[in-house]
Amino acid sequence: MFPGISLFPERASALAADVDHLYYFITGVSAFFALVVTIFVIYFAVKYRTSDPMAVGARIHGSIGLELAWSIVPFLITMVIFVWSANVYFDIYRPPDQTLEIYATGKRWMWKFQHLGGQNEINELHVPMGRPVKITFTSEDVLHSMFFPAFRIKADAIPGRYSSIWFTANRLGQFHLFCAEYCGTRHSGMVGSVFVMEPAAYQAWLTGSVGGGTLTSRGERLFGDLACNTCHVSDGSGRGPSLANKFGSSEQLASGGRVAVDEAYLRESILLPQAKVVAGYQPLMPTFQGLLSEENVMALVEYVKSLRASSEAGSRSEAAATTGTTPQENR
Amino acid sequence: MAEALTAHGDHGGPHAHHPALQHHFDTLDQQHEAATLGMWLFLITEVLFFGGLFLAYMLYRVWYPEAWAEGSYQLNLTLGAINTVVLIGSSLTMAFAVRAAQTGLRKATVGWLIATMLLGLTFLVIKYFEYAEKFEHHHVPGSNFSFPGPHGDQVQIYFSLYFLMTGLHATHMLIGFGLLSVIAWMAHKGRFSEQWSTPVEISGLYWHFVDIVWIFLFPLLYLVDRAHTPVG
Amino acid sequence: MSGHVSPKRVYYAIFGALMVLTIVTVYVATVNLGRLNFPVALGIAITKATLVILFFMHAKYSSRLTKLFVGTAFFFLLVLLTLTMSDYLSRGLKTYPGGAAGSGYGERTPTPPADLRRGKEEGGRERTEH
Amino acid sequence: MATTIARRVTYLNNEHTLASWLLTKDHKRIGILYLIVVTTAFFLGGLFATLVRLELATPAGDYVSAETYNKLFTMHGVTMVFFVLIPAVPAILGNFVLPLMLGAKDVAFPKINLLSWYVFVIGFLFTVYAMVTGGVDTGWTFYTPYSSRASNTNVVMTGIGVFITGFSSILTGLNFMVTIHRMRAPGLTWFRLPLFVWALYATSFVQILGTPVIAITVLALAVERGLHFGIFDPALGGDPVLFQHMFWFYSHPAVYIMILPPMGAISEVIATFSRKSIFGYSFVAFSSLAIAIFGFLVWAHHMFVSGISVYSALVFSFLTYAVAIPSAIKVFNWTATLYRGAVWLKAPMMWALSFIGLFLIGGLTGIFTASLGIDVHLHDTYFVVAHFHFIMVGGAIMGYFAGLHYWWPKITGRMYSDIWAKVAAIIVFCGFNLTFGPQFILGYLGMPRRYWAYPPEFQTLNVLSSAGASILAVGYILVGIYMVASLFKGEIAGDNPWHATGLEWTTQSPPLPHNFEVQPVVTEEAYEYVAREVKVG
Repeated sequence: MFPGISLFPERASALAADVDHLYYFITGVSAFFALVVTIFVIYFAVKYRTSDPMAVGARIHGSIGLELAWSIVPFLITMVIFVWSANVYFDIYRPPDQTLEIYATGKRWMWKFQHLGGQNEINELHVPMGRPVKITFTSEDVLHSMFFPAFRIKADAIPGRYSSIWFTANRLGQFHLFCAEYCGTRHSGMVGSVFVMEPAAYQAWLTGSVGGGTLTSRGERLFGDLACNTCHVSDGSGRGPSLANKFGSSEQLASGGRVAVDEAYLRESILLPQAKVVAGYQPLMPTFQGLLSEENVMALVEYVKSLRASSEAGSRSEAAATTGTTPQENR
Repeated sequence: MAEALTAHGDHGGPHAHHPALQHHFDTLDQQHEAATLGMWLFLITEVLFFGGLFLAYMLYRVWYPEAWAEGSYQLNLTLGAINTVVLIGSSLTMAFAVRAAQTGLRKATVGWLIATMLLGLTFLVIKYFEYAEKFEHHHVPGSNFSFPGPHGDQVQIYFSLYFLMTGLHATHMLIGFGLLSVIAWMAHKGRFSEQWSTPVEISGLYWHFVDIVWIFLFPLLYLVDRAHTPVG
Repeated sequence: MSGHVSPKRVYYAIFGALMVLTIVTVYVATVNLGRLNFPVALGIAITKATLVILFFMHAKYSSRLTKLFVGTAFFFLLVLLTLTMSDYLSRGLKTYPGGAAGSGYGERTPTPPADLRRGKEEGGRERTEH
Repeated sequence: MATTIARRVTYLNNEHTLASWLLTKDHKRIGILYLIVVTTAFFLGGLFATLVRLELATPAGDYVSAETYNKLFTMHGVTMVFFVLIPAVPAILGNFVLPLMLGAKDVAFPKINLLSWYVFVIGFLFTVYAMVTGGVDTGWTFYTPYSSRASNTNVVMTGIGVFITGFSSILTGLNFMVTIHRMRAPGLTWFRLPLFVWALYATSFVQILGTPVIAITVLALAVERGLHFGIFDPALGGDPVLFQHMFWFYSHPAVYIMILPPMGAISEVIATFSRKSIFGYSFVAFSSLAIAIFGFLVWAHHMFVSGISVYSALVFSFLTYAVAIPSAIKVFNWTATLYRGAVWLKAPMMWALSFIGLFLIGGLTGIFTASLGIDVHLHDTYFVVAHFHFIMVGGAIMGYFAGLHYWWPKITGRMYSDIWAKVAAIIVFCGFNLTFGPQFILGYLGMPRRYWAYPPEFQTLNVLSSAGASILAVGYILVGIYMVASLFKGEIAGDNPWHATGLEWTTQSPPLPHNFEVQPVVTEEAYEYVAREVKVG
């Protein structure tokens, strides 16, 4: 319409298209109902207007049929919208199995991203096009919310636990990153941009800016420094459970329940070890709450995840970071 | 329900007007029903008011059963049980006070009301000793809270809820105490009779509600997982 | 004219019942019923509260409107508790068999009741195979 | 009609001392007292809104500092929600008109009615004191852990103000409920009640059940912030999302407290100025109750992206669609009422018709935000801001003004200038659409809420919105002008200038101190415009 005003945000992921189609559908339905009611109101107001205060309208008290019609029909329409949008909602929150992992922490008024290869970025994120990317993030102080308008996704960063969003960018270029949950004075300053790059350019960028070793290696170093390996021995002979092959499995707990070993459980066991002690072990692991920054916790979590198959641990994590597996269907 | 209105003068009406009948009501019966309904509605707000805290309690009990158990062990069960008996007793004396007011026994009403107030006072004194013990053991949430063991932080949440719930309940006891002393004074002045004892009834409703809150607080706070630790 | 007047023996009977229930609830707390301790304690408390409402507060003899109000209060308290807990208790469940953990939100992973968990767990296991 | 009327005793001229106003137990005078305080709060909130819109005219934060901007939108929110929208129709129009409509001499508890005004004023003073001594910058939602740990502004003081004002809302709700149950005129059965009374009953129901939960939430926040308790503190293992659950359990039904009474007023105005009974009376009446009851089941649609589980999000989204239906029924019934009516386009009718237009858009955009897939993108953007302003300002405030224009002759005995009132309605309608229309587009473009500075590509739409805001301000000031003018040189309005049915129009205007000479007895259905020749005042 006007050169200055763009009516629709850029569409940089397949998911954005789904959200837009749903948006068009609801806009259409709403516009239809709005027009129908407005036309009727104006038509009746004009057709039956009078200036004689003593005039009296027709004795109409209502009609059950009409009432039922305009209660059931709108409800059915809303159910169609409900099912379609629930479908889109599930797509938004169901990451495919093979995704490029990126960790992030929201801190008052900046986003800090950590790539597996060890690269750290503030308020900027470089991602390859065409590959599903999953960002697992938390907040270090107050509520924040990671919002990519171009990908139509958003999730609150809640201190004390992990949140995660995923997307598959399918357009090159630079897109907005906003903080959408009010977090104080420079809430409007906690913005940045995501750079979607060709896979080749992405690799170049990755190798070009390698930071202090990969995340896994940093985790490994921390694992040693904090003497985790004294209890968590890989063959299970230590006082703590062996961590090899643990990620993704489910663990029997001393309290009787079972828990899926995912990033959240690993993080909680590092910071609140007594919360869910594994069956057959004593709750004697000290808490690291306050001793470890969120970044270090993520490095340790990444290291434990890399212990999936202890033999080719080193090469596997390298492989994941650089070549990456064949991209999942291009969602 | 409302027969034809007598002369519209407010207070100069013929002698049929009971002194307690307010001008905008037609009969004492209508005024009594309105007052009772009003108090029940107020009690609904109190149910929801405490409901918010019960929600927080239920969530954290599901999340941190061990911390809830450890926190509950710190509470003195015998004092809690005595308090429960005291408060249910005060409900009984309150019921008798209402009954006495309804049957126009002025002296008995004042007597039972004072008994209710004394029992309420006993409850608050026992509560004071419990709180004092918490301050000694640094179990009061805030900067100098200390609790050994791995669940220290979650036990602080337990004690935050403990102090908020019992503190709010004690505040309601104090309000009830004030209310009852006013009603006892009015009863002493002979303001109530067989036709008009509604103020005693609705203050009875309020007092019984405060008792019901404690009936829930006692098992929820004191009796968490007592099976594994020594009683008392 | 004013509310219903019950005889004294009704009050004594109710007081006795409340005392018995108090003793029972304290005793039952010391018996290890595992997960049932909480519901039992709550049940006893609800019974005691109902006795107080019906007899001490004369709800039994008052108008249907008063009974409706009492019912409304507890219904909406229940709505507050159940709908909120429906969020917390369903956070641990996977969105689909074999999918990545939870709802895309790394939840606090409170372990939901074992039976809920067992239903979901079979689905979870397929994931670890491949 | 003689312009000078015989000196009749009315509730305005029977006493003139200050004490007769400040210690009055007359529901009509208490309604006037509320009118004064709420109008002050309305212009205070409007001032904050103007400053916010001025800041947003430019992408960079260059008009006020970031802290001041955050305080401005917070205080705009707090003032408007707690001190204008919630009390406006029930406390002003409801207090004045309810006993008259029921044929009663006063509300059930006149002393409590006065107490709720004082509690309201004390709460307002606490909040104004908090604003004057540094303000609060947490947003009107007070989300923890920012409000409990990170903000260094007067959160506790504002919390106390909100806590105290909550009691005013509870006491008014309690008063109205008992009045409607126990003080109806003989013959006035439930289905002969005017729909405004049904709406007030449903509102009182929500006020009584919802307000205590925000009271405990604000108390828990104040205790956590003041005494360092640890209920919502993530460092101790607490859950900030629990605060949101408790907050929105009240705050969503609160929007129904804000919209139901104006809906009731609109039902009255539409029926009166269509000169016929409302279409589907019982459906409109029961839809008020359905909104009040279902309103308590849907709160977590404010939290779809704040970390609640997928399953509960499904449940809340479904229930939100269920609660949208009664509002749709009401709009369809109002439209159907116009059919074959004698539509008398006086000022109140103009305000009512623009209410229908704006509330329609507000309600339909609720369908967008209730849909899970879209809300992930729309949450906390300007789309949501536009949606709730369409409901609050386009709905509640327009409905309030429609009611005010409708009952003004009954309240003051004077008639305002009809032409100016219609002009003001059109100015407000256009100004409103220009202010909040562009914000829907901004929202879908992804501009987040509560941003002091925003990316430059959003500027054009923001400038349009700021322009609209100035037109809106002119409209509201115009209403103030001709209403105050009518007090002095408005012509004497008869007892029933609109020739309406309803007991309030059978007594003189302004009414007697005790409302009715003889207790009225109701013999016919509501809105019976045909049965008898309507008595011209």
